[in-house]
Amino acid sequence: MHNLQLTEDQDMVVDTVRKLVADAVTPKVQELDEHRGFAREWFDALAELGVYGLSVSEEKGGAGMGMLPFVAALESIGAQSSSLARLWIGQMQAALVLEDTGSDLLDEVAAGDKLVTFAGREHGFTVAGGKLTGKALMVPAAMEADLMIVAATDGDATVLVSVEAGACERSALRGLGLNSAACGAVTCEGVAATVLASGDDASTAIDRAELTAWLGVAGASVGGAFGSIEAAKKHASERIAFGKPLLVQQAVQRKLVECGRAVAAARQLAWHAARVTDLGECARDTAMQARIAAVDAMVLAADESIQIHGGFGYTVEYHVERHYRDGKTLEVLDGGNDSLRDRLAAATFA
Amino acid sequence: MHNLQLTEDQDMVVDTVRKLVADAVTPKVQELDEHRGFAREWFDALAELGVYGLSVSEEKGGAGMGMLPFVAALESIGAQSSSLARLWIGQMQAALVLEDTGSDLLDEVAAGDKLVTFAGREHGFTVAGGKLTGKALMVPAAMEADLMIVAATDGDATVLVSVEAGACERSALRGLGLNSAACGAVTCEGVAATVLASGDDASTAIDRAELTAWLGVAGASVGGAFGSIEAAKKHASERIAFGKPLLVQQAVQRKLVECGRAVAAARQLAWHAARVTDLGECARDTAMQARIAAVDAMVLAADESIQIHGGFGYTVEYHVERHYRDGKTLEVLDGGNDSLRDRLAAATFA
Amino acid sequence: MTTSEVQVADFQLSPKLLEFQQKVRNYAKDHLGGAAVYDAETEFPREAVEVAGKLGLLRTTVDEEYGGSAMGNLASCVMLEEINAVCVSTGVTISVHNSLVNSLLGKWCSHEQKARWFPKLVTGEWLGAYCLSEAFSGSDAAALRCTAEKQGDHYILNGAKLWITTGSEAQLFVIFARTSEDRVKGISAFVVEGSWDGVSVGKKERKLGLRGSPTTEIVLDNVKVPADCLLDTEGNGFTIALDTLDGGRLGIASQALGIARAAIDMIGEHIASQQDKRGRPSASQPIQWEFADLASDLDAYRFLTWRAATLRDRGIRCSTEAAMAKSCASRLANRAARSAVSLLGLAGATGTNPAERLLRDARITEIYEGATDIQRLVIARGLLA
Amino acid sequence: MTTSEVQVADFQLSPKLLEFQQKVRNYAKDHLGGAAVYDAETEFPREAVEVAGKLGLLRTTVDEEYGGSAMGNLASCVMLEEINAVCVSTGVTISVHNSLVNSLLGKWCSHEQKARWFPKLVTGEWLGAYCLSEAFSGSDAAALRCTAEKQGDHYILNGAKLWITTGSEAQLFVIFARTSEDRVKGISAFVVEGSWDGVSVGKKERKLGLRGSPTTEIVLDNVKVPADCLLDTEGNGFTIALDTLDGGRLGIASQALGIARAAIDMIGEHIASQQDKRGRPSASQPIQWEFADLASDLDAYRFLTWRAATLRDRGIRCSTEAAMAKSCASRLANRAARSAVSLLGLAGATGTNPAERLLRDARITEIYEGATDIQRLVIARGLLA
Repeated sequence: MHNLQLTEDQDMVVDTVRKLVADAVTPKVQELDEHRGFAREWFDALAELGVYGLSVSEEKGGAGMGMLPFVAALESIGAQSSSLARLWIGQMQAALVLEDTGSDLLDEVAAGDKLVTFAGREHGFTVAGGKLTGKALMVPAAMEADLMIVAATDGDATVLVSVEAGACERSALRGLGLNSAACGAVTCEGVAATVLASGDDASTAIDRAELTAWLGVAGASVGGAFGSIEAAKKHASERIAFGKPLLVQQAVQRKLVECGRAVAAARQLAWHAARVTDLGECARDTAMQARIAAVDAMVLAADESIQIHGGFGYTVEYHVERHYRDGKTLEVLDGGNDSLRDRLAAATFA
Repeated sequence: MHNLQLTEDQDMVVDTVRKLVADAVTPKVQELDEHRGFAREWFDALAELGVYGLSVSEEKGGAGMGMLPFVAALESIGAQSSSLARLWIGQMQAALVLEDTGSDLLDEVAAGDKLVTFAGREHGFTVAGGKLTGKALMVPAAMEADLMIVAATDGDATVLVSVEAGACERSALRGLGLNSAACGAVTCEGVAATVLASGDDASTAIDRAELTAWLGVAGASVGGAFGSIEAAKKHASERIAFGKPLLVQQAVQRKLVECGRAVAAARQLAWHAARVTDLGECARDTAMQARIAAVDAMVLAADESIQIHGGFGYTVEYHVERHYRDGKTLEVLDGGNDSLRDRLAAATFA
Repeated sequence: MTTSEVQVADFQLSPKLLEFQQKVRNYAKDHLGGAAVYDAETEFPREAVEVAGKLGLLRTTVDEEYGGSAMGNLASCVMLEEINAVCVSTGVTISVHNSLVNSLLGKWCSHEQKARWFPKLVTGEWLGAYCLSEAFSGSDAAALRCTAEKQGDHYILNGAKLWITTGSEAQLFVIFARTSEDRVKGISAFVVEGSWDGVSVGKKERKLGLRGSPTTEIVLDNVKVPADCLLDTEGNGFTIALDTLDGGRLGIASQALGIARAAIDMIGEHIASQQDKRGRPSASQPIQWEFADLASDLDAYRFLTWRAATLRDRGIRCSTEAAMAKSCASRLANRAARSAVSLLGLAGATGTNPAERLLRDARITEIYEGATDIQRLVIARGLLA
Repeated sequence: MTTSEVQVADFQLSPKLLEFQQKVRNYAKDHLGGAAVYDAETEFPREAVEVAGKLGLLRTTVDEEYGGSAMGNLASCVMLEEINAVCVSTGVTISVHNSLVNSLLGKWCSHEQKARWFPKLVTGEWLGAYCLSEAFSGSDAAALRCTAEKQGDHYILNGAKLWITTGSEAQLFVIFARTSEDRVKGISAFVVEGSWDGVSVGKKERKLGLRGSPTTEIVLDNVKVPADCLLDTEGNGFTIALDTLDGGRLGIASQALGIARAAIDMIGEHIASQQDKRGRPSASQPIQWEFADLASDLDAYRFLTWRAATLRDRGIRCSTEAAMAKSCASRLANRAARSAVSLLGLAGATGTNPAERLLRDARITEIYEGATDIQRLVIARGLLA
């Protein structure tokens, strides 16, 4: 990993997270995923590292380090557990909108004392008389969250509200991926909601949450792609076919080169978008591009890695089938890459 | 164009080149291409701007600005004329190997007083007793160059030599693209050669020439892709079909979004590789990735742009068929993207 | 025309079609060697087309009653693949003549009209051109502006048609013009002869490829067209145009198959020529994959094309199937040609090698006679109707 | 078995096959509704397979003399597409039973051997498993290490076979084992019954998809196999294995077509369901394109599959054609399933919707019975030979 663009402090954060992943996440990730166990322990470990306030400004009690180390650190998490990556992304979305809206919940969330999830515009929730109504087909962390922050509309106005997750009807999902992220379907029928912001303030905060998700998913997916590529390299260097390690075959090398190229490009887009954001400029388009490119790269790399693994790749022990499922699941979250393409079009040709 | 990574000086160079392109290149590019006229006037205009020594170190009389402004400035040239871009790339390759080898030809080349072209390892030239022998199917600028610098082997040793272009047998090519770059096939049968370097020194210089071409072609192709996208946007906003401008069609927007995404990613790779190079570190792999990604993006964008133009796109007046031909021609130069993929594989799995 | 016997049994062409295929293959080998020259010199392959006429290749879609061979659409497809594998400029000339003009006249003309025009068309004495597009109506064909004003026993035609294949070489033009304001029902079809007053060839396009086939503007300046040159009934022109395009699309699908085949053959030869010092094949696996994928799709899309042609020969509507064939085959042609240039490297990009010409020629197949995106919408609507 | 009458005329199935197709479609509708449950519970679709046996779906590749219906490979392909469009776990069970085990026994067994095993196999009383792969030999099948040592009138088999479809549910195993050191000519094929001493089911794989179909290790521990359970001659096992795979690949190609069809249908329904407030279709053009491209390729690759099956039914070698069919169809299945998940969005990724199951099931089709890259090399070699 080239550290061209990270400061020493940022680098240290990334390094610390990487160590946590290696020590705590990697050894248990496959088993937890297979049994759909929730990644509470890892979530708490990240809380102990204090990273949930990483991108919150110093004046609001955060580390004030911007988005770049968030994106970079998510790479090492995504390489092992997209579920954990997604939990952090939700927590960071919550922390940043709470910062924007001046909520006093911020400290608890930044400390990881409350587990929060964010439900975006795509679910179409509505608020009337302080009550939240609507339905979300899938929300990561929904089953375990303490609090849910929801983008909604109240009449013609945009509002941002928080609700006690326990007050919503939640049902666990047997979904394609993110098995350790406690994904659930959420239905609210007039749940008491606290309005965090409305009108332009709400829109601004929701925009920030979206940007956070795009950047975060881009980082996590870049990591997922690297994870698949590394797994394939390892397998191909050990596996003998036709008298030689698979890795000496041009065919295998070519696949890995193409995957490596796709993820390298996605990563530069993601880092660029993070840097521009950290300079206080608008990077929404680049962030959307980065998310699409990174998720596509992750799915491609997982797909090719499965193929390089052959029959092994179709079994759960070799990790790459998980990356494949998780990549496709990341793809459809936050409105999904297909609708992001439409949003990019709208942004470009408005 | 986001100037996040350019210094003021660098920005000025890019700006000056952009103005030259708008004033001198754009108005004549289609006609010159159609009649296969050589871009001498533009080459000389670039010489007057003094950019041929842009990346040569200050101590050797250059501007010492590194590769980044070279790559960035090539974008605006590539958006109009891949032929001119390729001429600059050849000249820059020559200047940098002359710098490396301490040749006194450097000043004339950096000033643009001599037009030079570079023939790389892929042609397999050989030297014996100071005479150059071999054949290159296509060398840009070959028909008009004063001097040709050639990567060759002398027995087992790598050598870098220069020959008078006039002493070689040259025949003009009716090729797919780069019509204004005076491409030619070159045959040498025992042409007197001046040895610029041999052994490790030669290898180092040739490596630098290769890197220069990869970065340069990446920049030019990013520009070519932007050129195609801009042409499509312009046409689609003016052309009415089914009662509305083409550009309001989702279909057209989606194509442009996908092209834009591909070129944005390629550009970040190219700039990253240039920045790393300018820090004095090795960026060969990233540069190869950038070249492949950028040329692919250029061909994709030209292809889609032709499609968006419909019948107009198939005619020479709308520029995009030129970008399509030029993109495919850039692709096969410098050994070609296909062999670059093999080189990337070799570099990664050696 | 309908062909009642089974023409494709168990994915094999009937013996009659196999024999015809061989005949055309011989024609292509013997008479289309000038393809590179037609391209380089933007020269119409006049002699090659004349020979095609003598060999009966310009009458496959005409009934025997009018001098045709009534071989039908499938035979035309088989023929066009062979011709286009060697010379695309000749191929498009014959495709337009057969699949658009002759097919249209055969279906929509009266006996008297057929007896008048077919004798010259089936021999190639006359070549036909199909004039639908205008400067402001490409994919949106119904937006055409060319006018036909009825005056007694004739119509006065005014306007300009754009991108007309064989424009400067044809003697007979099928012209779509507006007889009333109604967007769709205001369009009528006419036959106009090139020798008539007021018909002239306008701007000739300079193109990426297909350079041996003249693509021109046809200008109509107060052209007096006898009423008996109206095809079918007034106002039915758009129906005629669209119906004809199904057949035309099969012609272009076959053209694309021919181009794809030529490109794939070049890649195959390149692989076969790459040997190590001990004479063993040394082409890289990725190149072999690409070759295998392209060759598989060639077979697959040929079947799509033949299926649609068979339906049309049986008088069954095949808009969806023809759109599938054209959309898939034309994309394959471009993919194959691009791969050929990539894999052949420098050699592939120089004019001494057919790869770069295939790449340039292929590009039009995704554009004319209905661009790919239009085909896709036709397919989606057809399947979900 | 060879089928002499024309089975596909002008791209239409014969009336007999159309009728059979409808019968299987009814079976799938009536008996395979548990597909989601088999997947979620990793439960073998025992009842569904039993019904298939009763309906005669487990004997299509067996001669009538031995209780088969001798319908052949094309009929099997038609059947397998219908079944796999609804339940892939049932589909692979039937594919392996018919396309690998029954086909192999029909071609390489003596009359006595056939008379012994077929009566149980054609009814489904016994299910068959094909045991080629081992832990250290996947694509490189000839590297297998399982041994068969001749001792008097029997062989002693030792070793372990991996990734055996239907492993824990089958009663009859075709085992490839090494009778000598020679890499290729040292391999022989045997029938081993599951009830024999020393045959046991080892590790059961936990898989991405195909979860209703048990994939297990089969452990052979000093299994005493009578010499009359050797198939064909000693040392001919690798030939048998490869020959059989041509048929197996057609089965998997058909499975892939079924998966692709199911996914494409879902996308079509999604498009049809998207309407604006005035009831007009509102699906975006890019989604319609994707649907059109996938649907076109489905038709195209079905023809590739049927072509290869027809050749095989006629006794003509079809390695290249079968490889084309499997390579193209399996990639399409994955592409279609991925698109379905993408286009259906959140709904596509939840287990209440078949899209995510199709995506997981589809992935194996590019891997088993010859991975895609192997198919590509087979195609390239076949075409350039």
